[in-house]
Amino acid sequence: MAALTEEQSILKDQAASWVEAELPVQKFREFRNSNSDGGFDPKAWSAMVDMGWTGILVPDAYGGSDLGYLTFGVILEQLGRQLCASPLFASAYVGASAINLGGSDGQKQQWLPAIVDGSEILTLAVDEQPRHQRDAIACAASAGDGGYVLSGAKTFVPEGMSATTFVVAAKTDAADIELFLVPANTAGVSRTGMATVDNRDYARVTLSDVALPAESHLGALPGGELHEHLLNRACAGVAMEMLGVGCFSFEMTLDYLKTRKQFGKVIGSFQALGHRAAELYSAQEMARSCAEAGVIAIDNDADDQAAMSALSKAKTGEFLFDMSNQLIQIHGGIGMTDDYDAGFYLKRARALEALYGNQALHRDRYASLLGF
Amino acid sequence: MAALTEEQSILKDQAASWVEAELPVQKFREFRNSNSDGGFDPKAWSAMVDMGWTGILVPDAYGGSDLGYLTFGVILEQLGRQLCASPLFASAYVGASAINLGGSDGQKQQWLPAIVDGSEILTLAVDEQPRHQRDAIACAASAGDGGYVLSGAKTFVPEGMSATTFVVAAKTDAADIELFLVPANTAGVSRTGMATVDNRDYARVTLSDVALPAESHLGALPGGELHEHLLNRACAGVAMEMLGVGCFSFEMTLDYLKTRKQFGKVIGSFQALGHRAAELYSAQEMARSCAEAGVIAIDNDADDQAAMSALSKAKTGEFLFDMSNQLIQIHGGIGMTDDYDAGFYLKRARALEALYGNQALHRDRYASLLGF
Amino acid sequence: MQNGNEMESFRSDVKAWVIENFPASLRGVDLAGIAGGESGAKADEEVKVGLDAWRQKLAEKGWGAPTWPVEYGGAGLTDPQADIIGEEIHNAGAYNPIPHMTGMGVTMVGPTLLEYGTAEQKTRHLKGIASGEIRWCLGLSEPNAGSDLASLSTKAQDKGDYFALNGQKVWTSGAHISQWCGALVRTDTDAGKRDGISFVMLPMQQDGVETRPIRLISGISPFCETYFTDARAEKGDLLGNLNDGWSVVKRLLQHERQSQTGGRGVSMLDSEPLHVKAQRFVGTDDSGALVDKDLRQRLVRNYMDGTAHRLTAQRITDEAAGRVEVSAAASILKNSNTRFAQQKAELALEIMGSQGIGWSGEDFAEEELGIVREWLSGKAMSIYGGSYEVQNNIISKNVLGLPETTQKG
Amino acid sequence: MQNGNEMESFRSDVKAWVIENFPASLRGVDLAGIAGGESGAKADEEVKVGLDAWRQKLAEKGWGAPTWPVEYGGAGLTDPQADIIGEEIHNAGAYNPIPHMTGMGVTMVGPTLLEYGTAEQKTRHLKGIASGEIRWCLGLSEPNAGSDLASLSTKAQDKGDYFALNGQKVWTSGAHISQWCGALVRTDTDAGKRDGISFVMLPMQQDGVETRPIRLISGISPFCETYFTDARAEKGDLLGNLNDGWSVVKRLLQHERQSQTGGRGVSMLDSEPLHVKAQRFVGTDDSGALVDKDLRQRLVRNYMDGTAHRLTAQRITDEAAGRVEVSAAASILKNSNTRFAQQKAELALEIMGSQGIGWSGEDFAEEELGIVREWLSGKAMSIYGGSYEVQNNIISKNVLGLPETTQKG
Repeated sequence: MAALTEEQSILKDQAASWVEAELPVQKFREFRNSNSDGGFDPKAWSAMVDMGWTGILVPDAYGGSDLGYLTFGVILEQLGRQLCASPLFASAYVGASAINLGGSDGQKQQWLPAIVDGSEILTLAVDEQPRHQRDAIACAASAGDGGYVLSGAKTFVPEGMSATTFVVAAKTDAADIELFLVPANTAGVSRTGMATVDNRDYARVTLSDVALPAESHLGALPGGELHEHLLNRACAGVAMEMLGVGCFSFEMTLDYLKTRKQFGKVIGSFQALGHRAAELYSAQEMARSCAEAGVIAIDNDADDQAAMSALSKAKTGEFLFDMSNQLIQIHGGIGMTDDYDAGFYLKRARALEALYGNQALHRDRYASLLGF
Repeated sequence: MAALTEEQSILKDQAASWVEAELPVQKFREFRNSNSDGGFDPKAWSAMVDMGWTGILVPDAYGGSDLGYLTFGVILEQLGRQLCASPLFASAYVGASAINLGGSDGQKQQWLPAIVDGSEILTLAVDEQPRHQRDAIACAASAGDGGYVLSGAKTFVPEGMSATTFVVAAKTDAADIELFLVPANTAGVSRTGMATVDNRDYARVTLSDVALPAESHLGALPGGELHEHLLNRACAGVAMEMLGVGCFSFEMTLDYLKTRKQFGKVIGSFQALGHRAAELYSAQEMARSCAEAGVIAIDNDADDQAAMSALSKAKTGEFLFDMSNQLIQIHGGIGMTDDYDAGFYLKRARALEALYGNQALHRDRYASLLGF
Repeated sequence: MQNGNEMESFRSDVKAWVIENFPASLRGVDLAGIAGGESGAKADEEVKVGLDAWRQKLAEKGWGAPTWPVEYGGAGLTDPQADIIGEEIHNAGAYNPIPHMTGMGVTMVGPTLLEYGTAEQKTRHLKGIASGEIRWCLGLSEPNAGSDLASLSTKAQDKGDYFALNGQKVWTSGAHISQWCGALVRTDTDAGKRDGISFVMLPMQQDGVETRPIRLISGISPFCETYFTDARAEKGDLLGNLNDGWSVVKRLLQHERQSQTGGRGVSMLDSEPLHVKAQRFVGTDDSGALVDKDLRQRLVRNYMDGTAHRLTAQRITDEAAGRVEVSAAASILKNSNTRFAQQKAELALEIMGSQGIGWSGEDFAEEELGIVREWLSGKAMSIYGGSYEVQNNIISKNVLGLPETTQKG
Repeated sequence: MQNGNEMESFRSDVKAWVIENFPASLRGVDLAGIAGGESGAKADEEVKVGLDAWRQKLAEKGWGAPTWPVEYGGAGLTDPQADIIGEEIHNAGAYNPIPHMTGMGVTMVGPTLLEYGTAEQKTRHLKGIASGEIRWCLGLSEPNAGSDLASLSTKAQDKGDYFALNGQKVWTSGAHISQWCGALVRTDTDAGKRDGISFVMLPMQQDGVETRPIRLISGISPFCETYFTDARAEKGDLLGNLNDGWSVVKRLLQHERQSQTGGRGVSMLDSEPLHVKAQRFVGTDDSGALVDKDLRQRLVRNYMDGTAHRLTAQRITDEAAGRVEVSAAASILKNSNTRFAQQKAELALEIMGSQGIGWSGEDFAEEELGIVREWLSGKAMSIYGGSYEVQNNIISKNVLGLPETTQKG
């Protein structure tokens, strides 16, 4: 993986061992079996807060450690490996990014410390259709009464039932996309949970004439630019999580290839499977390079960060798609059973693929960004 | 392969043994080494005429046997296996189709017997750009003097140096595409040969104010419709030739897998190669079904003949692309040498891929024809 | 084969009969789910009555297994005639529930019984299958066997009149709702791996048999673990010779592969063509083409793969000479069908976007949820009934004549 | 590693030196072809004089092999410094001909000599390589050996002072224009396949050596068949220990793989980005996107594959800890680079349509013909230097720890 500073390495190792010890996929299974409607384990969440993960993107001045996107990405990768469910990504990565990029000093002062201490859980509410399209926003923000009135509906809002505040993308009277901070308990906001294959917390959110004060608007950047930057960051983060899901799937498969016997031999000794494993490993290494390049480009504020973000989501998507299918195929019958974890990884893989645009969307973006 | 009538079977067996005995790929090599500018062996050509191949698409009334497109396709497949160079396809398949579809009784009487006896060699001159596009015709046909005046330039005309008469696609003053019969010796027609990887006869043809009589126009069908039908037939024919090229490539490869030893074993015993051969064989069977379905749909005048033609060219193209690359890869070093035939098959594969539209074009056509 | 006119007249007779006899109460009902015994499938009283009447009518005609001899409950028809029956039932919007109602009966057990069974065995077992009354399961795979079927360890001890079975089977499809089971068992522990195996038939409703449904990733449980503890199989229900069960099962698996080479089943994936679904979810540009061109390109490839598969299945049927032997063709077709179908399910999911990750609840249409479940169930297509890899081994060895895999390389 | 400031100052020194010293007469000339000894490459007198002067200047700086010790003709620099030299030569539109002029000398023979050679051998051979004066070829493969290098049969008989070589090599790159050859020979016929092999160096200009160029499908002849008939290799030119040639060649092949993991070379495929070529041949729609969407989709995948490969090569270099061992990484990178490059050539051909099947003549631009030849030559990338399949074996076994291939399955 990418070269890390000492501080980053320590955080990474800490995250890896904590996730394995405290939030292994077995916890996810227990959670799924409890028939809970999405959500997360509050104890695990407060442990994450205590370990400082919620402050990784937050400047020192607001109580964070400002370690940057690669560092956060490395943590997301670890969480991805065990399919951990938590609002960390939605709030401390996407939410904090929104405030960092679009918030005034006053807004930063108000929101960032609350993200860091976990008292606020933010999430981005952007999609209105099942297929993500950045600019397909119908949700309307009308100016009025010294503030705004929002009306519209959002769907598949990640951590939508747990969030305390939504970062809502809406179109102003001038047809610009702008972002607004909408506390979940504001009058006119309602939400219902959605039951998905990956048992994560998604919600439909309805906004009916929601009256907001002027300071709910994130205005430090023009809204369209903020929206783009924020989604580029979100994609790069999802890519790191997908990398973790894919790498763990690879490791499960490799273990199985080394232990499962058929026709008197371990199945990994059959050349067709050995070569397939070699191809998957190579794809994994390429995916890692692209995923890490996505978050590094943001840390460097690189000129090509939009393209690198698209690359990261598309290439980890490609790897994870093939890997999750081979995870089932190589495990054979046992991989088809609910008692085995493979199915969880397959389901999570497709959920993350759809989030913030699938491979096809990001290939299209990449080509457009390169000018063809 | 498709079920054949007894007559078709006899013709097929005759073609297979004649091609293997008289026109094996070794002949193609000798021809290539002679540094000849394309063209063909006149003895072989007159043998084809004697065997009646030039009359397969021609009605009895004009001296042919009217056995149809599947029968002709089966012969093209046999020729493809040994990379035979001859004007059979250009003249007796595409040329005869043009007259059958677009010719008046008088035109049929004039041209079809001459195609059958080999005294006339027709070829379709359609492309003006290196990438085939059906309707990108700039060549102009102006009405005048009781006839037409043609001006324009055609490129990559198959058998262009051998042809005695060009079937030229041109745009009329009303911007319709119409087809015209243009004898190569008409004043204003000039041509030069093009040297291509596959050592076939291609020519650039220039038409400078070529004055033609009214009866040069093929008018029995509206020109656009004739043009479409003709190109659909041409594609299905090329697909059958490609099938032959691909099947022989497969057989060469399979032989090599069974005889070449590495690490003390025949290489076909390595599972990764055994599975690759299985995949290629499956692809070959799928390609055969599609290629045969293309010509059968024409014989049946099926409603979906345009789609089946696109399918035939696209799917045999897909098979032949992979097969020709694996032909080289599996043969290893020897496959890279000019002394071995593999390179000829690879080169012919790409030449046929480009002819009358590549896979991408035909996938696009197929989707459009299906309405999406 | 009959000539064209005879076939056409046969077709119109079938068509008329189906239209006359298919109960209106069954129209539009998911009979496949009900007939297959799916846990989720619900049937109200009216449907149950209608279904039984319809089953009886089909059984009387011998159309539960039309190609079987009349004496064994079939109709003694040819394959093309059987195809016509299937097509006309389909065209009339009707459904033939009998194959589904018998589990592995019509597709696998019956054809194998016809070939290996004694007259007595045929008489005793076939009619119950052809009429749709007796559901059969198969006890073949075992834990730690998988694709390597011959390494099974369930034992059948000779007890004079009967065999006593002890051991465990997995992936016994529908074992918990079946009346009979065909089981592969070891009858000679000293013989080689593929010798010493026999094929016995035994009733499922007995003390020595216990079944435990396996929950799959799709949430359904069509398979069981099946435990035999001194389970009793009569000597008269030994199919084929003692210790020659491997021949029987090879034939059985050929029938399985043939039944999996792309026959039509009721599928939520077929409720709307993919390109129409894509037009609905993705939208079209001015020329009517899908706006997502990357998706469009993969969609057309999938359509072409599907057509190529269907054309090949048809071509192989048509080839009078049978150049490609049936079992070899079946391996090719199983893989091409699997690839096409799994790809199709993935494309459907992709088209639906996040709507394609729905699991339950009112946010998702029944069709959408059905597609998600089918996408998951369909992963098994390349695993069961001879995995993708096993089919490629078969093609490589049996069709292409390549040697078995060796050391190194 | 030097700190950033030192590196930047080094870079500006290099840049200034290159701009000052690169002869104007060489600007825009295909130096790679000339330096590589390609049969088609032409050089007029002025170019020859300029090239020799430029070579000498580079050699004086030790920049023919910048990381080698100064005493052996190098400059004793670090890898990052060598990279900077390469980059600045490239940025200035110049070209370093020395690696190409020495055949396998700089990339493979030199590094292996540095590791296995005696002081005397290093002194005798390395300077001629670093200065670009001595071209080396390698006699490794033999007919009927291919990927199975160890089954070689060329014999070296001990004649006291020297070895007498008899046998045939194939795929000896540039043998017909080389001064020296490193050859893998059998020195003990009784030993095991990989034992009893030695690595010797011998001059090519002697009676016992005959070369015959092999014409390739691309029309060029960069390789030879090389025949040894009592060819003489001095005892002092035995590299490594007697009968331990397998260790030497394994290291040599690692250097080969590293040199093939995507270094930049002059290529007609790079004369214009593929998407620009596509815009020219295919055209764009109102939004500026290529009109052929199917092509566009495959083009972007190829771009992404290329970027993923470059990022991975960079990442592996950056990984201080070297988690992936060099040889393993080299196997991954060779395959990813090969796949990308072969795909890229196919796409270039497809973009050009029939213009991509040109072989010669005025109908085709030089660049177009160059691409066609490169497309054909490039098929060798997945065959030579450890085939695609061999790399996958290495990854499977050495990186993933999977067992060697076994019987069956």
